[in-house]
Amino acid sequence: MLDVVNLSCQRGERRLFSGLTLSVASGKLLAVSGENGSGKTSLLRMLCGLLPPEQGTIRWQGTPVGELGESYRGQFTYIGHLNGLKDDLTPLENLQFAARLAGVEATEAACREALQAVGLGPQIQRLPSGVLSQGQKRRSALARLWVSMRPLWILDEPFAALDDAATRSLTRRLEAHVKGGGIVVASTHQEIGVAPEFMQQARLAG
Amino acid sequence: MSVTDINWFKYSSPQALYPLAGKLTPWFSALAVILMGAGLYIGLLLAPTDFQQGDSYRIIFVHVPAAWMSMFLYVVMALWAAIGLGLKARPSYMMAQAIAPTGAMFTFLALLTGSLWGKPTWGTWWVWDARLTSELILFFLYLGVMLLRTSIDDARRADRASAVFALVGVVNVPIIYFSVQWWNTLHQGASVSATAAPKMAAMMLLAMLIMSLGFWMYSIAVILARLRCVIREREERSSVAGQVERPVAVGGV
Amino acid sequence: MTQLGLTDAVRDVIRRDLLVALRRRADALTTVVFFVIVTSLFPLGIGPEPAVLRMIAPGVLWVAALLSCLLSLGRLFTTDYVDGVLEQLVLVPQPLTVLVGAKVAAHWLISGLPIVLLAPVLGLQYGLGGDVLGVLTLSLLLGTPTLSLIGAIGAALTLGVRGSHVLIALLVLPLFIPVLIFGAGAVTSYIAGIGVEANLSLLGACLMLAVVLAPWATAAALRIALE
Amino acid sequence: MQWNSLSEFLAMGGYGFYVWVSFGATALCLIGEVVLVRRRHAAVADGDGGGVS
Repeated sequence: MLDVVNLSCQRGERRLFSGLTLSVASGKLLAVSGENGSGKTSLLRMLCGLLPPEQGTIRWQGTPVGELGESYRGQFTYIGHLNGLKDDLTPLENLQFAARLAGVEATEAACREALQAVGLGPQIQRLPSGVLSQGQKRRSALARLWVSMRPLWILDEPFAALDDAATRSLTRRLEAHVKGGGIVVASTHQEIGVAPEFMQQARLAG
Repeated sequence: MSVTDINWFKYSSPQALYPLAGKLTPWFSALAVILMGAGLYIGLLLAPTDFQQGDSYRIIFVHVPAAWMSMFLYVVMALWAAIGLGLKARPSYMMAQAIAPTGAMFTFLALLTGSLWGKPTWGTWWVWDARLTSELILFFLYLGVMLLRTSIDDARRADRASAVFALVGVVNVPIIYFSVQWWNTLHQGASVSATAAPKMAAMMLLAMLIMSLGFWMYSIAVILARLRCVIREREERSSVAGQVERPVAVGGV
Repeated sequence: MTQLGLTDAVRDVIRRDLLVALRRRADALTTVVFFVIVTSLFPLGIGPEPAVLRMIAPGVLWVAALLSCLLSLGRLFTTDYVDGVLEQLVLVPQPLTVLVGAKVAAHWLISGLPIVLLAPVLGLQYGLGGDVLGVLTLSLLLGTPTLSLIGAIGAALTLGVRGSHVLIALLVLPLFIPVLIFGAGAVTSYIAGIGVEANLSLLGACLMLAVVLAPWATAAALRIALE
Repeated sequence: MQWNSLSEFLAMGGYGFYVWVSFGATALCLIGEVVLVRRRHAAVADGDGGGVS
């Protein structure tokens, strides 16, 4: 259960949104839409604590995240605009480091499987990430969701730069996560093909 | 009226601070003029000639107060920076921002007059004495705080980054001072001992104290005036950028 | 799948940075080559007089080490900042100060340790004797981690800032002064026969203080930079 | 009064140059700072007459 109460965001001298209140129940996917610059990214960064809110509170399972501190960071997986990949490491190495730093000892087999699931085959897994295309890099970053054990996923434009196959694969993964009682908060420009009963919408008006 | 009736947070918003600073500035300016006038009168006209250094010692009537102010203002700036970081209070960052240029100016003056005092006293413009060297480092630290602020566009980030650096500096200045003193003992003979301060006659001490007070009042006046500029500049930037309250529509399914 | 603790996270942060440095050897080599060139230039500029060279050696080697450290600081957080790895690091459910300590440790292993190991060789160019070289190496071993720790604060503060290369020098070099004085002082006083314990103890004290305070300031600066 | 004549005062026992440059530079810096702050204030206040809302 993720609650946002009366949240305000000011970036630089601009007020992006104020008085934002919403609630996402377990087993739901919240799709955040809105124009460029309406504060989607800022909202997601606030949800994961990268950006302290100007006003308002964010609660995880009823407790304000400020009080949860470090343990809250163990509750979610965040994939932002940036892929968080080192160009000099292979997708496999990147995924293994990311999983281990998230506190999970993911085996090499599990990581290979995750990369395979996003359509990065054994050959690509051996290349340095720097030579991959934008779409491949994005998929390589999203592979973290296949090894993530966290209940809350915060995803910034997860479908950007993905082809149809990868979009379908990601949609299935998201649906499986919410069906299992997880929560997804994703900013997006397009429709998400998850079954409507799992969906919640929020629109940041520009 | 009991103490609890006073709302101490009344002046914690820039809107309330602005007129307050405006009201206080003339008083501190007047005090500064009177005290500096008196200090100059006593220091230049009444105080006796020092039997060791002759009249060159009179430089300390500006040098010592400038040096004191430079260090004092750095500590005050760091204090405001710490309050800003601790309480997330915008006005204290503004205070820190307003203090820095005046502190840097006094540091520069302390270096310049110290050098002008050193030439007739030690026969050289510069000695690597712990106090002068620390003053030089202090000057660099002030420049660092100011340049870090101006190179960051986002006001919030600029406030907090320069506050962190100001605090790092305040921890380091005593260590630097100690290390340079240590260095001086290692390289004996390479420098002149700077502790040969003249034995102060009461009149000299009085002049120095009054000048210090005058500099202090001057600093408060000019810092408050600059604080007003800072408040206005920030207000203007936010109004130009369009501080529009955007309505938010949230629909659940 | 087992849960991993803080020591695992620290080891992984260091391992990842070392692996990246290994794949990108040119970066780490630049720092070392810079150190070698700077120290080799001084005798050419000053003249081959052995007594003079012996006298300036501690200062020159230490200043060169300090500048090499400064040169390598730009890489400490910048690439992680650009590719988003830093963002992920901040979100790791472990204390950021400790993870920052791990980043700094990796930085020291990549750009500090090679200098410590090279210094005695370069000291030979200045006609320093065996025991003096030992003191020099020891002083660098104690001092260069402090440089990395202090430098990390400057690197974090100037992250993504206009003209950060020049700014970082202005912020960090004044803070390096005590380390320079105690480090070069240890060698100088050994040559002068005064004894090195005091200087080395002070270098150690600086290191302790930096270990306690610098990661904390760096972590704060990183959070500010990522907002 | 310490001095017998104006020229003696200005000479400062032979240290006139050092003393007057010190005091002059200080005066220049303080006055200069005040002028700069006033200009800054004028530049900000320009355009809108009112105070801070």
